[in-house]
Amino acid sequence: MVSSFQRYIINKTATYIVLWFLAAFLNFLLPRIMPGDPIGRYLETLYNMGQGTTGGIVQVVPEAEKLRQQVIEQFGLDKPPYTQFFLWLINFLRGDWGYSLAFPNLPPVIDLVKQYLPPTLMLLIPSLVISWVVGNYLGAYMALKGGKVDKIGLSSMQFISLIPAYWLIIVLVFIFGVYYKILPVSGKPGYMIPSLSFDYIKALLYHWILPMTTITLIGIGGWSIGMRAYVIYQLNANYMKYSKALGLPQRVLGRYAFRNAIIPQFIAFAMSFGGLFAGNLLVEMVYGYPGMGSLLSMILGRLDIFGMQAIFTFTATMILVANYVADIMYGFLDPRIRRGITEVVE
Amino acid sequence: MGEPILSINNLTKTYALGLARRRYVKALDNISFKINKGEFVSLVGESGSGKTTLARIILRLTPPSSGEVIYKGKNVWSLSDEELRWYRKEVQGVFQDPYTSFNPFYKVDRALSVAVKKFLPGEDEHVVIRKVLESVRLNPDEVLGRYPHQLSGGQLQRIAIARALIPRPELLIADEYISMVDMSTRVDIVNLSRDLVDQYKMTIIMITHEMNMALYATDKMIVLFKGRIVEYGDTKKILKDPLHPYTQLMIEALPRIDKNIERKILQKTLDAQKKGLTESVRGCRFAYRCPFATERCFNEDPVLEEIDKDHYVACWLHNRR
Amino acid sequence: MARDIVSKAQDLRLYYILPNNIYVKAVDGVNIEIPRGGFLGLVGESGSGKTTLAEGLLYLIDPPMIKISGKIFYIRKREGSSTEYETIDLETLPQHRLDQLRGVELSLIPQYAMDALNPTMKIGSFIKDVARYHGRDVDEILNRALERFKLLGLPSDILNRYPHELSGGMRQRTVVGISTLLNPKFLVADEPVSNLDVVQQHIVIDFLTELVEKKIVETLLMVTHDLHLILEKSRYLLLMYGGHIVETGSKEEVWSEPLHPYTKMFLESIPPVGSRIEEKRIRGIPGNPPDLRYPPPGCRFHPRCPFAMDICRRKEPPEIEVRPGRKVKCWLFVDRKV
Amino acid sequence: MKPLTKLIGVSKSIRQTLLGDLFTNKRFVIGFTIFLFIILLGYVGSLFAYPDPWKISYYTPGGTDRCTDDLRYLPPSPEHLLGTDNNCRDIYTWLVVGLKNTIWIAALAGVIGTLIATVLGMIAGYKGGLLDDVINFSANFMIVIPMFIVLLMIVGYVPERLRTSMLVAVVIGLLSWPGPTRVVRSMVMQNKAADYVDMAKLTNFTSTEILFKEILPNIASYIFLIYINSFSSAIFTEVGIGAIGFGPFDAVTLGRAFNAMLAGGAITLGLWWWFMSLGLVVVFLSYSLLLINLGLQHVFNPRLRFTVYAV
Repeated sequence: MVSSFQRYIINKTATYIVLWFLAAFLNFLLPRIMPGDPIGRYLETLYNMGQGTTGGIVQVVPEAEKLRQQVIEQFGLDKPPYTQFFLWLINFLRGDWGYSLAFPNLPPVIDLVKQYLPPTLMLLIPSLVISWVVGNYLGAYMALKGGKVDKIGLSSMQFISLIPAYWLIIVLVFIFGVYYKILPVSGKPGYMIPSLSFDYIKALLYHWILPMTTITLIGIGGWSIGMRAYVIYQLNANYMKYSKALGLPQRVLGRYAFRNAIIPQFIAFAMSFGGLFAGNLLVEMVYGYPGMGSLLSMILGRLDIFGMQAIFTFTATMILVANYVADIMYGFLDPRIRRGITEVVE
Repeated sequence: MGEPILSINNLTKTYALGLARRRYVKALDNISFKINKGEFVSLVGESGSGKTTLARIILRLTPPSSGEVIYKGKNVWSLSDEELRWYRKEVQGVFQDPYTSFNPFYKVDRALSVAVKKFLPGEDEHVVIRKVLESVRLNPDEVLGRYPHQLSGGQLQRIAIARALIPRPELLIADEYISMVDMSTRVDIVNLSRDLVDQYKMTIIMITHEMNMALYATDKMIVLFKGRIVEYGDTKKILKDPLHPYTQLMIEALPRIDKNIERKILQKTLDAQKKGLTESVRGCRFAYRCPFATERCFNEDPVLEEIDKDHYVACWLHNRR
Repeated sequence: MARDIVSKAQDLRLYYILPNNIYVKAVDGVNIEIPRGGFLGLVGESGSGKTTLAEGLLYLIDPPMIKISGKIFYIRKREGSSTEYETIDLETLPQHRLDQLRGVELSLIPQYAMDALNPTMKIGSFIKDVARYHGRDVDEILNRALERFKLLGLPSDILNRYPHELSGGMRQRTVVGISTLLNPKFLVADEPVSNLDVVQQHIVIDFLTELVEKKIVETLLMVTHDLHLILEKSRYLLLMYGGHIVETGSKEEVWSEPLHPYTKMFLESIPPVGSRIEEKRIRGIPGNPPDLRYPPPGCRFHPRCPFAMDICRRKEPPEIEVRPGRKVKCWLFVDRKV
Repeated sequence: MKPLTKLIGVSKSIRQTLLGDLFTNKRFVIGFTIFLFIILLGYVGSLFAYPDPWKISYYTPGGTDRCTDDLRYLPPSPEHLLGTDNNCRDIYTWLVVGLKNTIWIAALAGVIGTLIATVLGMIAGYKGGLLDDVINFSANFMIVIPMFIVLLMIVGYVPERLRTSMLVAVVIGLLSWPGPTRVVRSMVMQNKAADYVDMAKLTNFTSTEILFKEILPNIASYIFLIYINSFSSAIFTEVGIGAIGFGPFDAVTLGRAFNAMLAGGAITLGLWWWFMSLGLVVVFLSYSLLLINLGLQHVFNPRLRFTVYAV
């Protein structure tokens, strides 16, 4: 007999696998049902490149014709749709994500992701952690303090959280880059080739400060509003009134409230990854920071169908994994799930 | 007496509980009884006895798992659309919470006028509404034109009864209709119900956890315990001589002014409780608390038996076979 | 004098403030003295303000409940003295001193007992916290808790359970146990048996009665809408109607000779066990309880009162002390005293 | 189980007091004022703008069609309230026309999203069963994947010439139902459990009558709140995808104006009036909508309105 918690985990695992299939299927389907047949266009471009007829715009790649054949074979583009889907899925899982049209040398998409993902993670993870910690602290502080602190704090946090990130970075760039000239006006670390060298990392860090500040600031706004609401909810709960009636001091009540309010915030931490990733894309695109956002903007600009498919599927995978982790974590944190809900009958 | 107006035959309702681990709970377990026209019947039970489920099944709001409800010879759960309209005219209900029984968006008038439109098309709304409000002893001018949150629980519950009376039903199911009304006005609603039975030959099933009110006003009494009927019969007989230990307990536990009242059964029940027995699956549901339980009670299910005229009990203590 | 009283409220007005700045006048000018010792009852119908008054006596006043006027006193034996009593004004008492009193000397079984427990804390951990912050020996208190929980018919592994692993009735009894754990001198029990079945009701009432009889709890004020529930055990009653205390007195006095028309009619509105409608028709109180947002002027009961006089409609009646401890708030008794 | 609380007392009709309460609610009044101001900026402001945002510099005598360096990057002046851009176009015109179009797109997207959410939520909440499971599962799926990425995907795959403002509005609307659907669903479920629904059944009401005549009026105010929310987030979304060049192709919108600003090099040239005006309009528009929403929430919330205390 499986415990209810095990059942919870199995349930969630199954759900997320289904969700992943759905996301992958959507990604497979969309380009194929869109008007204008992007895949045809993709192959056509490759064909043209093989023929060397596109001339001045795209550099002619001799092996493009070979590549075209390879793509048709690899993705079974001459086979029926369902075979195509499974072939595509298997290829995706194996890391064969096709070749990107967005770059003249037609690199494999997976190599691009390997190159552009680390700078993005370098932005996302620290900003997520910092804004989560600071935001929760601020939110709890506002809620527990009440009065003016709460009123002013809440209004300003609401305001901050409503600033579009892609605009805030413009303002920050103007202040620190254009006016004071202490930070770079664009996210591109010069003409350096992305590598693991010390110089490159130093340059990257220098260009990392502004986007990092932007998404962290806005993140703090969101987290603190959420935490404040949760803490206030807890403070108004009946168990809080009862604990107070039993003479437990204010600091203990605050601790109870914080402990119960932080559980949903833990979950939200992992779940926010997707939204943050999306918001971050815009910041990167606007600032030109060499992360997934910039990559995506190049790929979208060139209508690089395989690039899009792969990156969207990869992003969806990352987000689903984050949410899956969050759900499992929730199960561990909340005793109502960990120990199972049992209807106790006397 | 003749043909009963309502008969319940082997009614069972099972609920599945829990998402992760399914458990099945029998809210009603093989219930059968008959009700004659013009009787004021009380269905008494504590929370978890299944009394509200029973009310909802009779009112055709919750489907039963098995068994049947026969009203005037027709199976209530297999009525045609037209028969259902007839059934709604004949059988009406009043619910527990007067505050949620009315749509907060509308004035209370609407509940009444809609009922007139649906059930008595062509009749003068105003006349019907005023008459029916007067019959539940409300001053129409005091309640009409008001929103539900502007009225007291007692007033709302009377309007709910008035609404139920509009189609001139034969059977009224009153599900815990006094439990949320102020203490000092409960008895008036029970009195009103008694008068409806006496004056209009209506049949009323009053579902309640208040033994006291049931003993005070009703003709017949059905005592439920954990989805089963434990005792059923003439209220006066039950008041004078309750047979089932659970009924005895319920009556004995009623609060009295007398300080030194002896509560033998209750005391014994409390002692029995300390033994920490668990509920029997095969036998009598009350056995684990019963001060008189024998081994048989735990192993064999007692059946409802007529001990006296109009007095049934399901208990091995009274088994004559 | 002070030794006979455990708690006192003077001109107490506790209102709830609604968002549109309308007040619900839940307790509106209450002067009471709660006698020391024994099982007392505070009786009123729903909407009479009894819960508000009960929480007010423990100074559990949190928004949206606000105190408009009045003082709340707790009277206790001066420490280290056997004869002297001190009167503590709970309002001026610093928060930490108030916290020290709560749970230890003043305690509450709340009306919301069903969900009064922290959902993410085991019962045992919560009890440990309560013991620790009142400077008690944790193990001793845990052992005592186990004993008491057993009396209340709760399972032995209860300390290791979370609230959601208990049924509603069990949670309610657990709260009864926790509220009385530090042997409070003055316990307010607000509808402690409202959601329990007959057997459980008696378990809880017997438990509380035993604590009072053994003098573990000196004074128990039980708040209830069901007069019958406490008629047997209580010695003294306070009756509330529409935000006022309308009558006080020993149970025998109130029962055999109710003074206030409301009390009289209220007692007569509940059918005694064994009475039948054919023999004697019991009548309820006509009319409706007052709306505490717009209470009627004068006596709150006058719209329903068969004896209402002109003055009742205009002026709030005074409190008449018929005998020591026997008070009634009604114009009918003004002459009797003078 | 008996609720411990009950409603106390009397007030005027809900609708009578609603408006009065709204206009004494500080947040609502401030929010509504800002919102009105911004709307006026779009609709009245565009009366003072040049008729065609694409044409250059109209104030030069005769109106040349050529963009010369002395007409580029002009600072604010009475003729060009916010100066001109790299293509000699009037920035103020772009701002007010963009604002008008964005509001229109967001309003339409909001209607579509709210409508879908209302219909799906009502079906799921009232009917239950398999239909409910399917709707709920899809909503949860859509919530996990950020709407913005899906949107990028769709607009990325759509050929540019097909990317009209109508299409953008419809796509934003179609993608914004999941959250609101869950809200509507849970509200319908709450209302369905109330006794008045059973009462309606006993009065021979059909399911449709119950949904539309009994439940819908009670949740209408919340649906309105949902609409404001959807409207607000649609503005955010339009500006977001527009800023990176994936907004509508056929009209000037705020997003497009953002994109033009980025492409025009407003930041590096230090033309602060350019990016500040665009950003502040977006920020204050969303902030005003938030304030309106909070104010309405406060007034609509029955728990706050007829506050329910056990006294």
